[in-house]
This record gives sequence, structure tokens and C-alpha cells, in this order.
Amino acid sequence: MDTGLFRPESVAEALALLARLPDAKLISGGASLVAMINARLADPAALVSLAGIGELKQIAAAPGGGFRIGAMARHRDLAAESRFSGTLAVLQMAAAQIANSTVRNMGTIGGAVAHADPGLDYPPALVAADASIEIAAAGGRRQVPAGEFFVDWFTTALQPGEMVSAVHLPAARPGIGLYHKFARVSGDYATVSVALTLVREGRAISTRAAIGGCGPTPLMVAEANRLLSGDPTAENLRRAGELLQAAADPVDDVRGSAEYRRMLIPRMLARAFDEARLRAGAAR
Amino acid sequence: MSAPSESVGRRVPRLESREKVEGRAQYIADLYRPGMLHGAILQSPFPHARIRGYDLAEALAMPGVHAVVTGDDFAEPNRMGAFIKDEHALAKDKVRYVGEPVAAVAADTEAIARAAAQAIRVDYQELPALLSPEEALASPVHIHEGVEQYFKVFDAGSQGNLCSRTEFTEGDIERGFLESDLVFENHFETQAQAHVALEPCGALAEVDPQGRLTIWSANQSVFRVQACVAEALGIPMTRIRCLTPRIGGAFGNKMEPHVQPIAAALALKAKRPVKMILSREEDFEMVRARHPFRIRIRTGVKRDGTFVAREVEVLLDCGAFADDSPGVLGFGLLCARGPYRFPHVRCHGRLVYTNKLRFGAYRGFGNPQVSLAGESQIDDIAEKLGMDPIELRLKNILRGDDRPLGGQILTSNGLRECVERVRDASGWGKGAPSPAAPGKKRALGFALCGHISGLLASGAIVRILEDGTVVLNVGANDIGQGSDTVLSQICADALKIPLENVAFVSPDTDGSPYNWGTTASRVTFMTGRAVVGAAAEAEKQLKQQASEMLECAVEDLELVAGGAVAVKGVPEKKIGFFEIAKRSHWFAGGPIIGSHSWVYDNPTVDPKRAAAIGLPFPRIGAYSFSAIVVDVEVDEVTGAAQVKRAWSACDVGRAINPLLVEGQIEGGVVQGIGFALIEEMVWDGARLANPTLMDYKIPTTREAPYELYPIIVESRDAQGPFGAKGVGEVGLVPVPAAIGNAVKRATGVRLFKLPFSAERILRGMLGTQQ
Amino acid sequence: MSDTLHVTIKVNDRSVALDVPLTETLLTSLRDRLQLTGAKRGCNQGVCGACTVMLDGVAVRACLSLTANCEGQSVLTIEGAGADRAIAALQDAFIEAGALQCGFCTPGQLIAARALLEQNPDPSVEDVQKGMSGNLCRCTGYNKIIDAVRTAAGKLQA
Amino acid sequence: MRIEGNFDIAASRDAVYRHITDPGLMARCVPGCESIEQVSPTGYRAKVTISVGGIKARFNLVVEVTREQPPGLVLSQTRGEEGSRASVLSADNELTLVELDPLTTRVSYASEVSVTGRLGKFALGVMKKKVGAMGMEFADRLREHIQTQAVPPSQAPGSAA
Repeated sequence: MDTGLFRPESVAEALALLARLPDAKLISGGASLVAMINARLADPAALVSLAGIGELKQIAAAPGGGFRIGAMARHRDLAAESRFSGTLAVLQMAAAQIANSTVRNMGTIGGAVAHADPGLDYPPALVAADASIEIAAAGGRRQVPAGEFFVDWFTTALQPGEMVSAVHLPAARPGIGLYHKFARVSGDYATVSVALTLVREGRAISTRAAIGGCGPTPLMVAEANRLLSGDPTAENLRRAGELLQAAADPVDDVRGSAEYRRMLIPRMLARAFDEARLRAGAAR
Repeated sequence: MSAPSESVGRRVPRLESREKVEGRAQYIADLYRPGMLHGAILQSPFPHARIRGYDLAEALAMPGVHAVVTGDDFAEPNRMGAFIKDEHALAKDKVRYVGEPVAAVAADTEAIARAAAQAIRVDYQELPALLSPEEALASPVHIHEGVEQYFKVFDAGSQGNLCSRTEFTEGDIERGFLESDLVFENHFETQAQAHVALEPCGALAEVDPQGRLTIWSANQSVFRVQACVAEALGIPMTRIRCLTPRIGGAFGNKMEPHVQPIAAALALKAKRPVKMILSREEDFEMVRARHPFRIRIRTGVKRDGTFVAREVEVLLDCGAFADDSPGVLGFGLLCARGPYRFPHVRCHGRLVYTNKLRFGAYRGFGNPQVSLAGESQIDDIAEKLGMDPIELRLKNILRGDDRPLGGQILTSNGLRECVERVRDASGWGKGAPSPAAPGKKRALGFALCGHISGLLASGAIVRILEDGTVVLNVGANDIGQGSDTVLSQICADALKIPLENVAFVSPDTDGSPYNWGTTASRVTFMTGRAVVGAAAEAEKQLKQQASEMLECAVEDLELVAGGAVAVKGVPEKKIGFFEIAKRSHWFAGGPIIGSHSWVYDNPTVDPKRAAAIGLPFPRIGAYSFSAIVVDVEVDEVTGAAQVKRAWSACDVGRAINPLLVEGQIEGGVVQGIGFALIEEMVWDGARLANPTLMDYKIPTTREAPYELYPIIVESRDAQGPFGAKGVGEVGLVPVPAAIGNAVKRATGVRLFKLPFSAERILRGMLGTQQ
Repeated sequence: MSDTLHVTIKVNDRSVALDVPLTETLLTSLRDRLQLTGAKRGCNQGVCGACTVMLDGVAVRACLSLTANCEGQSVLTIEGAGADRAIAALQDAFIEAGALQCGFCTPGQLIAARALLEQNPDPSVEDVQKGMSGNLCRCTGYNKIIDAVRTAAGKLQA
Repeated sequence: MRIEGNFDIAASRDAVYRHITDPGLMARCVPGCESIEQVSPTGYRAKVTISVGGIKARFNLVVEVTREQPPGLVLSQTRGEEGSRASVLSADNELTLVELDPLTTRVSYASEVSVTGRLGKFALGVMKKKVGAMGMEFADRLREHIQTQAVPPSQAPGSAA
């Protein structure tokens, strides 16, 4: 019997099912998968529901600081997560801007990152937060930095038979995390989004900026982060924007032309950075 | 005359509210019949191709499939069309756009029907696709061969890919421009907008043992459905009965047929009831949409701001079938002058077939497009003349017995009051209303319009039941706007009875008096007046009975509140409807049935004042007016514009139900905001690129201004029921222009192309506008 | 597609057993199998909100929920919501405020509003705009809906 | 959607022309192509799988060469559908060869692609990127094959794939 809906109670059990049923799909919140099924873009013969796996539901503070977010954590829970202080606020802000309240009740972070739609809000936020994705495989678990997890349009580092079991956030650092999203209407996929973490280190700052909606994966450029760190000048900010702009590979679609998306990158970066620096009390 | 029973003017919640909030209102998809099958369509993958043949074997062999229909099931002369008979129920011989229904299946379940439709093989021979009016006008390839021979209800001037052409002239346009001190010329472009009624289209058809059809469907007129199905199937109207469930919004896309004739053909073939509900994607791809306009507008004025001459030329994309398009062209041109004094006018345009889905009626019917051009240009003229845009308009608007384009008589005109009310309410001219947030620019914008509410025919029947209560029977569909309630209020007041004593009959082509349809803001005005007439007829019969019962002259009697006839000045000498009904039903005179019907007969064009060529509707009028001020904020980083506040004043003659009038104004304004800022159907080559609600966006609670103030102006039109005129469209029409004017005042950027997307505004601000 | 799954769910406090294909949505089961047509199919993609129902006390999209995946859960639809104090107050407020026109989106609006009031008994205008941005209405322009939700909130608080 | 591009190959125009008209080689150069068989002097039948993320679509395609001007130009039409007929694909293609010098040829390709049905409703922007990437992959493989003369076209396995 290799069709139907399976309800494993442990990650190990889920992985065993995936091994036995190569055509099975995992279902967590369903928000992405069922929409694909309704659009006839997916027609799974078997589904493995993660709903019964307790381990996947917790958002637990990690011993060394930071958090382990189970893959089944709902957008709603992350949007309401008050423990995400300092730089980690970027994730809470991103979660709060996904779709709408009803869909946030359904969707899970694991489902979203595995779906890897370039318009999603989590990927840039996770990259900016320097999060890593915990992948469970038959051989054991491994953590992949968010920046490496997202590989291409709708494509991740997940191999067949593997699943996302959790998202790990590093310890919150004093400073600011913010997520600016621009979309045609509330709840639409981002035309362009900016995820930013800004850490205050005495008089200096250290910044990580990731751009969403402008390529197959979240856009982050080390040199841009460097330019936005220390004691950045207006010129640094301008050059950082240009670097990200140059690195972008946006689509041309109904949410905006590729050229418009490129135009927005430095503009939205500047607004986000200025706001973060101001709130960090490090305004020049 | 405000008796306690008075309903007119009261904020009565819609009569069917309870069933709607309890989820018990039945829409087309909610209907089930014994033995009912489910239907599904196969859509064309090509924009233009000959159909060489079909292979139905695989589909017919699938278990659960009961019937398949194709274009072969529809005989050649059986074409539909409100203005030009050019459309079969299913593609016949040819497909003319991507998504056109080519074949349909009836099966036990929707899933089987959809799978079977996919299994139908069609042998296509591709033809060149013509995707723009310019391309189509230049091409030797014809989307309809022999359009010249199609039956038409007016002088369309059809030729090749030219579907129709219309022209209005008044005065001497050339002289007008010579007499002008300044002449302004601009080009505007508008996009295709999808109706996105929340309810997708659908139909349920059933055949009785005598072979007579009953059709329920998502529609704006049971009579149009009946007429079109009769045309499509080539059977007499008497063989078809059309009914309506509740309608989940329409805005024009349910006025003309969609799948009703297809469902009917399947039901006839399967001899079982067939329900066919379109998916949202199919609804986007094959029903209809708002016309893209290309507009050239030229206006001549005196230095003191006096308007002298206006020429407007439009080019409309018709899509593959005429549908209501000739009407949209004609009406758009009729409105293109605007409600202004212009001694010299020429408004002309062409409607061109293309290989896209048909464009058709959409709230505003061409007026929002031409108003964008006219009202934007007037703001630029005011700027050039150094005048306040509202002052410039007040100097030139129609007043007193001025005539609109065409020269027909205005029976009421509250335009000036509309302008003054929104000007004063918004604090116009008193500096920035509220400061722009950092990184934003903010300004007010203004526009106005006139729009008709009288055309075609309506009837009403008022019956006094045995117990003296009343049944009101009109053929008008309530599509959500609230006409069941408004017409019942009119009836109650005309007979001075409580609203609870009026029962409203759901439209039924077997029993309801004719009604063209719920469209063009016409129901309150047209059908409302029929109701007043029918009530008056019933009143006459009531008084005749009463005069015999009270032994006094009819002239000495009057209706008194509460459903009684009394001797004038002697209220206690009265006799109730119940007593009268008893007598009329059992003893003398016969049951009281008042009926009235009329057709709007005020000529569109007075030949002594204006000339018209290719006039699709010779009798149309009864003008409503509106003016709007919007408070718009533009984001300097992204270019995104947001309407923060809006004041919309509409001259509705008389608000029969202010609560519902407000609903029409508020809903219209927000739909206009979507049209102005967000919504656009985009084609990728020949196929619609965004036929889903994921990719096609409409305003949510976050894009609609909560501070939206509807202002009701009552000019009391002598022709309307209790002075009422239409309100369905006037709220929407001026919105895009007002927003464009606000964006201009906030940023200095004048945009000539809708929608005013964030991208276009930002490019404008950065001076990189293409 | 032929083989079905046996599922037992609670719908409006009534336990129902269904045999459904793996990929059948809760919306289809409610409408086509149980004739509970209050939840509407407006887009089948989770965008319009007309199919919003409560699943184990949380507002969800019935069109994005697989019936087979709801085993043992309880569903509340507008048909079963009459007894709910908040829904009753919202229904009255919607009627009085003229917060419905065609009514197609109304059941979804009411369920979404109830969910909102559960989390925020006294929402500001902006709270309602945020909380209900996932329920499209093409008729009203929304402000009468916002007023109705806040009026109901006030009545429920009193 | 329109995709276009060009690339240079270090080979004579005649050689390049010979290769691009060799179904066997095309089978190996077109990304996702499982097989190409010649069914008439100007007609070919091909099976091509397009996959985006988790979505896989296997198309049965018919390619009709509508105009051939050796050694400079090939115009063709591609028509086809998924086995399930859930998507229909049509493409009008233009391939031109320009001799830059006797041993270098510039290959330019342009294709107007239209997909209707289920894939036609899926992320248009991403599909454009996908098809564009397939064009580049095709260029790389073709260049590699020709420049390394991997297999003499005569011995190409044709529809063996």
C-alpha cells in the first residue's frame, strides 16, 4: 500500500516513509502544496503528514543562545514570537507580512523554505539573520546555512528522501533586525524586499543585508555588507546598493519589470538601512 | 407627506440580508438537481485557427461521461450578440482567442468532466494572430469572414476587422479650434480590467419531458439569457424558461451570456440536468473584461478659461466578438465631451476585432476611460491658465437647461452641488489637508462626471392578495446592489403600506414582466418608475372598489398610510386593502392587478443640435452626476500611490435607500482605485499571463481608504420614481482621473497610461518615463 | 484517484464519516458531499477568503485544506455558527451596517472576523484592516465591513 | 514569451550547419530532450522534459522545419503537449548562422514560446528564466559537441535515445 496519507509520529518514521515511497510528498500546513494540487501542478499519490510529529512544533531557546524553530512552526507563531529580540526581529517582521492572517494560521516555516518560492518572505530574512536550515536525512541531521540552502528557483539543497526538520537562529545580538516588503497589494508576493540586521558594536556597526524577489535565491553580497559596516558613509551606502543591484537577476513579471526591481534595490536598501541605523541610535 | 409607513429615504438593510449572513443564500454553484451532471469546457490553445475536425472517441469512452458538444452542435445561422450577431455558443469552424471554449463535456463529476474535456482532440490549422487594433486594421486577415453580412441592430459600418464606428458632432469643430486662444492635445491609454465578481460564472440547465429548457445562471438579466440561448440554439423563446439564483456580484460580466447556451446544449443532449461552474482561471480567460482604450483628446479654450472646442478620437480593442462593445464605444463617445458647455464638439472612434477574449460591459461602460482623458487634461489646462481646477470646471459645467452632448433635455442637474460639496468637505484650496509623512508626497486631486440611467424597457406588476398584502413582480435581477429592497420600498410608499407587506418575486421569464437587465445604472430609475406606474394602476382599481363600497366619488378618495383608502379629509372614513381585496376576489370587479411598462424614449440625439453616425442606442439619457476629491500619498522610494481619503458626492436625484446608495458609492470608488492603481490584465503574446487571483490583484482592506466619505446630492428628477436616478456607476467613473490629478499635484508627474502603477509613477519622478 | 480514504471529522458539532480521494479539499467535501455551501469557491487558491472556515478553533482556507488531513479535527462553518455568540453579533452588525451586498464573500468575512475578535476583542480600524486583508470583497469597498466588525466588538464587550 | 541569444563556435559555418540539422546531436544538446526521431523530410518528433523545482512536465513535440537556407538559416515550428494534455506548448523558432571568419560561426537563436494550460498559469517570470537558461545550456552543449567533434554526425544514434 503505497498510496494514501501517512501520519508518522517521528522524523525517523517520516524519513522511512519517504524512502519507501519515492513519489510521496510531505505535507505540513498545506498552503503551498494544496494550491499546487488545485492548479494541477502536483498530483501526489501519497502524502506524509508531519502534523503528528511533536518535535517539529516547538520554538525552543537553544542552550548557547538562539533558537531552534521546528519545521511545523506556523507563520502565525513566528509573527507573534516576542522572544525574537535585537537582530532576530527580522524574522518576526517577515513572518508578520506573509500573505494574510488566515494563511499565516496554516503555513509553516518548514513548508515555506522547502517550497523556496523566490517571492517568499522568509528566505531573505533567514539569510540576513544568518540562520541555518536543519536537514534530516536517513544518515542523520545536518545544518546548512540559509545562504547555501536556497539553490535556484524553487530549488533547495534538499536531496530526495530528505526533509527540513528545523530552522536554527543564532543568538540574538543587540541591534536592529528589520524587514521591508514592497508588494502591489497587501499579501502579494514581494516585488522587492529588504531584510537587514544591524549590530551595534560600540560606535561601529556590522550589517547583513539580503534582498528578496530579485533572483532565484535571496541576494547577499559580502562586499556590500562590509561597506555597510563599521562607520558607513553615504558613499558606502550608495556603492553597497549598486553592488546588490549588479548582482540581481530579477524576473520580469506582473509584479514589476526586472528593471524596476533593480531600480528599487538601492532605494529600498537605503530606506531600510537609514531606519535601522537611526533606531540603533547610530545615525551619522 | 412623510406618513409613518414611509419607506422611501429610509436606511433599510437589504431584505435578503439574513439568508446571506447565515450562508443560506443560494448562488448558482450552490444549486443541485436530482440526477444532475457536471459540465466542463475545453479551451482553445491558439489565438486564431481553423478547426479541421474533432476526435471525441477518447472522451466519450471515459466512464461517467454522458455527453459531448462541439461547434458542430450549433447550426450556422444561430449566432448571438446584443448589437451584432457574430458569436456562436462554442467556437465553430474557427477559434478566435486563447481560452475560447471549443467543446464541452457533461459527466457524473466535475473531475471526470474536466478530464474528459482534456481528452478531446481538436485538429487545428493555425492562422495569423492579430493582437492589437492597429495590427488588425492593417491586416488582410479577417477574424470574422463576412462581418458585413452579420445581422446588426444599428448602422455599425462593419468592414473587415472594423467591428463598428461611431461619431457625434455638434457645432463646427474646426471653427472652434480657430476661435480658441489655446489648444491642448494629449494621448491617453487605458488597460484591460477584469471584473472579478467574487462569484465565478456558471449555469445549470435542465430539460423537462416535453423538451423545454429551464436555466438558472449567474446573470444580470433572465431575459437576455433567454434571448441569447434561443438565438444560440435556434429555438423559440417559449421553449426556454430562465430563472435566477442569488448573484455573487457582476459589474457587467454577467450581462451577456457566458456558458448558459453550452450548459443548455449539454442538457438537451444528455437529457439530464447539467451544472457548469467556471474556475476562476476560466472566468478570467473567457468571460469578458473592460476595454483597453487609446484616446486622442484635443481641447480649445479661451484665455479666460471658457471652453470652446473639444475633439476626442478613440480606438477600442473589441476582442474576438462584438458583445456589448459597440454600445461601449457609442456611450464612451457620448460621455467624452464631459458634462460641460462646449459649443463645438467632435467625438469619433472605431472598434476593432482582435484575437483576444471579448471585451464588454464593465461598470462605467466606457465613461471611466474617456473621463480619464478629459478630466486629466482639464487639470493641465487649469495649471496652464493659472486657474484653480475646480473654479475652471465650475465656469464651464452644464447648468440650468444646458444640454449634454447630443442635445437631449436634462430633467435634473445636481452637478454644481456635487462639486461644491466635495470641495468644501475636503478643505480644497485650504492648503495641505494633512502633512505628508517623511519620504512621501501628498496632494488632493479632483474630477467629475455625468452618467446616464435611462435606457431600454422595464415593466412591473403589482398584485393585491386576498389579505390585502402586495406582491411585486418585476423582471429585474438583484446582483447584490440591492434593487429587490429599493423597488420594494418604492412599491410600499406608492401604496402607502408597510415594507413588510410587500413580497418581491424573483425574476422568472415565465411570469415576470420584461426587463432589459440590471445594467447601466438603470434599475432604480427605469424599473422603479414602472413600479410607481403599476402601483398607480392598482391604486385606481382600489379606489374604484372603495368608491363603490363607500358610495362616494373616486375623486374624493385618497390612499392613507397603513394600506387603506379614505375619504379626503375624513381619515376615519376609510376602508382597508383587506376589505377591498375580499370584495374584489369574491364579489365584484375581480382581483386587483396593476401593471405598467415603458421604454425610455427620450432621443439620444436632437437632430437640430447634433449629428450622429453609427449610433448604437437611439434613446438613452437621464443623467446622474458625481464629483470626487481624493487625498493621495506617493512613496518617493517605490513610487507607490495610496488613496488616504476620498470624498465622493453623487447626484442620485433622490436616495430611495441612503444605506444602499452609500454602498454603491463606496464600492464604486474602491473598484475605481483598483482600476487606477493596481489592476491590469497582461498578455504574454496571445495568452493572458495573469488569469489567477495570485497574479491579478484587486484592492484589499489595506488598499481601500477607510476615510471614504459618500455625499448624497438629491436633485429630484421629475422623470424618476420619487425623483430618483441611478447610482451604480457614477461613483467609479471619475476616480482614475482624480487620482491621476492628485499624483500630478503631488509629484509634478502627469501620467497618460493606466494603471498608475508604482513603477510608472517612480519612472515619472525620476524622469525616465518611456 | 479511484481509491479513497476513510476520514472521520466533526462538522458543526456533528461527527461525519467520509470516503474521499487523497487530494480532495475540505471545501469540496463540505460543498459537494455535505451540501454545506456556505463556504464559497471564489479562487481555489487561498487568495479570496470566501471559503474561510474554523478548523479546531482556527480560521483556515477550506480550499487549501485536504479533507484526508483533517482526520479527527472539528470544522465550524457559517451554517453551524448561528449559536456562536460572536458570530451572532457579527451577523446583526453586518446587516445593520450594510456590510454585505452580493453576499458571496460574507460567510468568509464573518468567520475571519470572529477569528479576529477572538484574538483582539477591541480592534482598531487598522487592526481590522490588517486582520481581514485576506478576505476580498468586490462590492462594499470594505469600510462598512470594518464598521460592522467594530460595532460587534463593542456589543460583545458590553 | 520570447527568448533569444547567440554564441560563437570555432567551426566553419557548413560544419555547424551540418550538426544543427542532425537530429541525433540535437537530442543530446536540447536540455531535457529524451529523443528526436525524423518522421518526414522536414518533420521531427521529440520528447522533452521541462522541470522547475518539483514540477515536471513531459512534452511530446512535433518540430516542423518550415524554411531551410543552408548554410545560414533554419526556421521551424514546435508544437506539442504534455501526455496528459494539461499543457500545450507552441514555439516559432529562428536559427541563423553567420560566418565571422572561415573557422568561427556565430549562432543566433530566437524563439517565441507560448505555453497554455497548467504550466501557462505558473509563475510566468520564472518560466521565462527557465526557458532562457535552457537556451544557454543548449548553446554550451552544442559548442562542446562540435568543437570536440564528440561524435561524427553521420553516426549519431538518432532516435536511439
